[in-house]
Amino acid sequence: MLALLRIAKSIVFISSLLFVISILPTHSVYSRDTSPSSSDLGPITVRAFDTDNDAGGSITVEWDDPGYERLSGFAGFLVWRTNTLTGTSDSVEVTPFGTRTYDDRSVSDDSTYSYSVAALVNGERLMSTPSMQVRSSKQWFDGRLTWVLILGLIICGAVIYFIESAKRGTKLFLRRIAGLEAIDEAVGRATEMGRPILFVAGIQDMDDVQTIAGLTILGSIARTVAEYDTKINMPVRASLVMTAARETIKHAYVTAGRPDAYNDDMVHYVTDEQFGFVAAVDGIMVRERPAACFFLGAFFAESLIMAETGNSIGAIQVAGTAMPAQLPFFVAACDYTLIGEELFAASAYLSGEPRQLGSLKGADVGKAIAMIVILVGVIATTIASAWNSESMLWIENLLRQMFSTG
Amino acid sequence: MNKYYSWLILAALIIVVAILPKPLVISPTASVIVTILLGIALVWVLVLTIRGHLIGRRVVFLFIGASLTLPFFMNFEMPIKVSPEVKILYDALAKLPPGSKVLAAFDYDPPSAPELQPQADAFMAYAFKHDLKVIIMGLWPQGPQQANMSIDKVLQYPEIRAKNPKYGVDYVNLGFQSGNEFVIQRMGSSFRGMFPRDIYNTDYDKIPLLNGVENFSNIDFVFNLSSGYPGTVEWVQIAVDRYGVKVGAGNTAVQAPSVYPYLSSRKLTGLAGGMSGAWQFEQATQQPGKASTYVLPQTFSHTVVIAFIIIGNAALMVSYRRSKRGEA
Amino acid sequence: MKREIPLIITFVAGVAFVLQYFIPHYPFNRFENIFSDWFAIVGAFAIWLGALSLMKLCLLNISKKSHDWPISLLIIISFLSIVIAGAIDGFHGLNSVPATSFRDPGTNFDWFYQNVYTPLSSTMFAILAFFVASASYRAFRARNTAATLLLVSAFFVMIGRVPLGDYLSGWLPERMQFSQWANWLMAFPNTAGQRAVMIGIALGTVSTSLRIILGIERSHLEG
Amino acid sequence: MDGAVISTWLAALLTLGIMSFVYKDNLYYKICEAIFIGISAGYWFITYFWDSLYRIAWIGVVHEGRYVLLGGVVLGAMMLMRLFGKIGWIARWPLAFIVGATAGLKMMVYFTTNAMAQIHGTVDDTMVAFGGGDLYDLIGRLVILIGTVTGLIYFYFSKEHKGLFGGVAKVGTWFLMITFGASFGYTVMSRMSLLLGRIEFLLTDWLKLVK
Repeated sequence: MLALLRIAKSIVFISSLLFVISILPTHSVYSRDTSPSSSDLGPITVRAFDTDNDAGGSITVEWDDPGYERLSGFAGFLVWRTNTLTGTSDSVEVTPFGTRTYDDRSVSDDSTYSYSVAALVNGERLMSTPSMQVRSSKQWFDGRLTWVLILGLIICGAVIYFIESAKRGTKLFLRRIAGLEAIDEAVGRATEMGRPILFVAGIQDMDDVQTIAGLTILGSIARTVAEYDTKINMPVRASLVMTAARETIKHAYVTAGRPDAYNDDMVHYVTDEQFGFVAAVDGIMVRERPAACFFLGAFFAESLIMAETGNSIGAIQVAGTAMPAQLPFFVAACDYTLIGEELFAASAYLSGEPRQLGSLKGADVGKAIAMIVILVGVIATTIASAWNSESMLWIENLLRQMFSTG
Repeated sequence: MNKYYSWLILAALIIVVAILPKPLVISPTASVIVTILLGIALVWVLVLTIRGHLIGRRVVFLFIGASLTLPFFMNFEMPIKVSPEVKILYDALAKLPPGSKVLAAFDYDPPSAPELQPQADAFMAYAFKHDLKVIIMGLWPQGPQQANMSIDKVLQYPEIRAKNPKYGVDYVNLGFQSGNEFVIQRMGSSFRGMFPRDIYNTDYDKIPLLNGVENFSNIDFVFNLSSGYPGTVEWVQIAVDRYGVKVGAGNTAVQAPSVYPYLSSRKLTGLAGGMSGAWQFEQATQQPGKASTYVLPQTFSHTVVIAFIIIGNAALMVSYRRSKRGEA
Repeated sequence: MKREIPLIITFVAGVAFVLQYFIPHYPFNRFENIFSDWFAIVGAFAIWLGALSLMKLCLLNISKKSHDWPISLLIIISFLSIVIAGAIDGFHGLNSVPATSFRDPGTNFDWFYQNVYTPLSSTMFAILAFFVASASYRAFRARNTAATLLLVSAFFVMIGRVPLGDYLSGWLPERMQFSQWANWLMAFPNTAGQRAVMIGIALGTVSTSLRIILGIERSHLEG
Repeated sequence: MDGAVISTWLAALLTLGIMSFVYKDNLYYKICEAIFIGISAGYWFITYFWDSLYRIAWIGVVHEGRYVLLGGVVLGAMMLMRLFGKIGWIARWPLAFIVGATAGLKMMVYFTTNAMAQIHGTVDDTMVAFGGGDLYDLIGRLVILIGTVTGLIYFYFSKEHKGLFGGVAKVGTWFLMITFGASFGYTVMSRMSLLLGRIEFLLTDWLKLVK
């Protein structure tokens, strides 16, 4: 019964489609050759196969056009599908000009299908012979990401290797970062002046790695704060960050041996609204006059509003963000800025833990690879284009393939 | 004492605003005088700085406020130079004979409206004035609403009210369709397939303007207002590259640089970028609108910022010279 | 044990979400959606903690009769008024046919949004213009090579984007006009700098994420 | 007075209140700030309630039978345990889950879109350069090459910035400064437009001084 209904529906659909096609104008944007007649043309060959690298439920259909598209009455290709288990057929799509493939996403992995493609010419359907039977399936690995996997494994492997070797006691050299001494200096100054510290961990929630990086730096700062008994004020824009920041500061106070001095209200939620949060932070700055302001995390347009207000009250300001668009404002208005990657590196530096420092060494391997690839790529292209070198061309193409991400 | 001052100034301001004529327009001569006074004030700040009196940030704020407010009352025209990319856009539109069908794709939402709405207004006004038939659509959900706002506004213009453009005959709004660039691709074979009904649920076939509009071959020009993805890049890659239709665009200032490559390869027929693109477009089409009222304040405030950068550097030079003298 | 379980959870979740990137097969293909749904739900619970923290601080101020206590009272009043309006509008919407949303135009909630929330947030955003000016006055000084480069490139991009620049350089050939300089700076040196920053950020994210997954970075989980 | 007039006055008074902050902190600003905090916190509270708790969790579980969402509810409930001192530590579990999932997810996303795509872009750009183009482009693309590589050297932590390496890293910082200057200058104009919008509102809609 259901099948009958389907067939009826298909008939209605096709006939309405044909009606539409019959009233289509006959010209198109493509210039046409002197019209050959459709009988001169060979058959359309159709291939259907499971779409690769997906979660199933999709079959790709491809066909060759022996020249129908250049006929004057051509209106498109009709993709026609037959479910070989139930025996039902339906039309799936009329494709636009210039298209030779169609991705049918309305199939079930439990059925098998066969496809035909018809050229629609002057209201006629010139049907191809059906394709082989095909069944869609799920894949366990996205083949397009092979190079991502390989390069990712190399870099992760490097990070883990250096972490392990640091654990075993190998001495690793890392240069110092200018902004980091400033952090201690700022905390020291706040202590001397008896004024509080303001800490803002960006305005994103816990689903941003920058927020987490900001919180780990907070961990180190809070330890110093706890030791010197400086006051810290941390307004937050997201409640989850509030919970995480409280854990972080509490841990620092416990480590410093002063759990009684910890108070939940050091970290307080204000509002989820970006500019409402800024209004409140600005208010806190001009009223409490913190001696040091830290802006470490993900920031947007509010970066400069906060940094300029902080500047006007004469606070030492240390900022760090991996938002490329906001870096200029922090660089212009703050005393020290951790630029991009330095934000992520800072917590490792501050912890002083060898394992953490090892992970930075691993990231350096990544940078070395990036530089080598860029330079090799450029040299290879230059030689390939200047001397027509086959091997250099091969290198060039390999690099292109490696780093194309879809 | 200080407290009373600010209250007094506030009271004086309220009285002044209350007795001012509305709307307030100052004569061209007075405008020039105000501009000169502003300039003199800046020079004075420069002199003060060179003498070693560093000014505070409130003075900077005051100048910014003044440079953004005063030009609103001024009554003199800033000559606007139309950039080549806006000129290309205008020329393409000017070449269209009356009755040409233009597809207007509104691919932005309210946050980008300050920059793109003036462009939309100028475009709609131009189209109605020159009897171009406009087919509106959006790849962004809120785009078609922005188009309607623009039409409502433009219909208030006296000369356009006189023309009395009719919905369905002179313009039509097809609404939003999800699917990003695939919408453009499938419009290549059939507009009707992608937009079976317009935004008011009228059938495609019942709209007179759409009679005979099947695909891009029936469209004479595409104007795309865009603030991101999907937008101008997708229109160029599909509508221009595959279907050979001409596409011109208005972009936000932030997005404009990313489509410049298409302009130099002549795939994109003209580009209006950001607020300055908007006022240049108004200038080219000779119909000053909202963007044109922003030219003066924008230019003034920009000049003030640049002036303060120069002043800041003058202060630096002076302090260098001082410290050198000190050493000697 | 109190300490180990969170670290195990972090490790398992981290590895699972790295794997889902490569595996299109069910159930891995659903992970990202599930995570975003779960995250939204956890956020909806967590905001109770946030709101309570806000209310607690305000009530504390009021009860201590501290300096600004009427301001704290005002925060509570505004918070409660929009919450009550939104709750009533929401429940009303559930019962009406067809169901309406608490955000629809004409609701009390929407009135607050249009007339209070929007002007406040757009003005707070707008005062950024003042700060841009004061920051450029102070920061763009040719103190050393780096600061001079900052100043010069900002100067050319700024002047290249207003009519003023075109007048000053209008007599030059087109390639040498200020607007072209601005375009060139944006297209090339700017791209180069952005790229270096972005590649660095990516590698920094990888090493930080690995530290988190491996449990080396865990200060947020210890209290 | 009709509703529109009240709306305009309310919006204007709030606008002025926030603007008064740039002069100095004052009672007027404090009042606007308090209203802003209260209203916006309430706005998000309600939005979370209806959009996440009701629309995703309640409708999803009760009406659509997506029981997988119960996991989120359990994690959320654990989060609320914070309120009850003794078992508050259990709130670390949902936190641990979110942090772990974020790390795994973002690690791969950043690696492909930021690192790999940008390396690809740089190689691609320079490949075009040596294939042809005019001097303007050639210089530009050389600049991209030098800028990207020296910039990366600046971020290289394993070697002291001394000697030749230090010199190259210094060039890297120069490129970073040019980048920051350019993006700063680029945004000045759009920031001015925002303030212009508010001033226009005050002068036109409220004071009616401008037509």
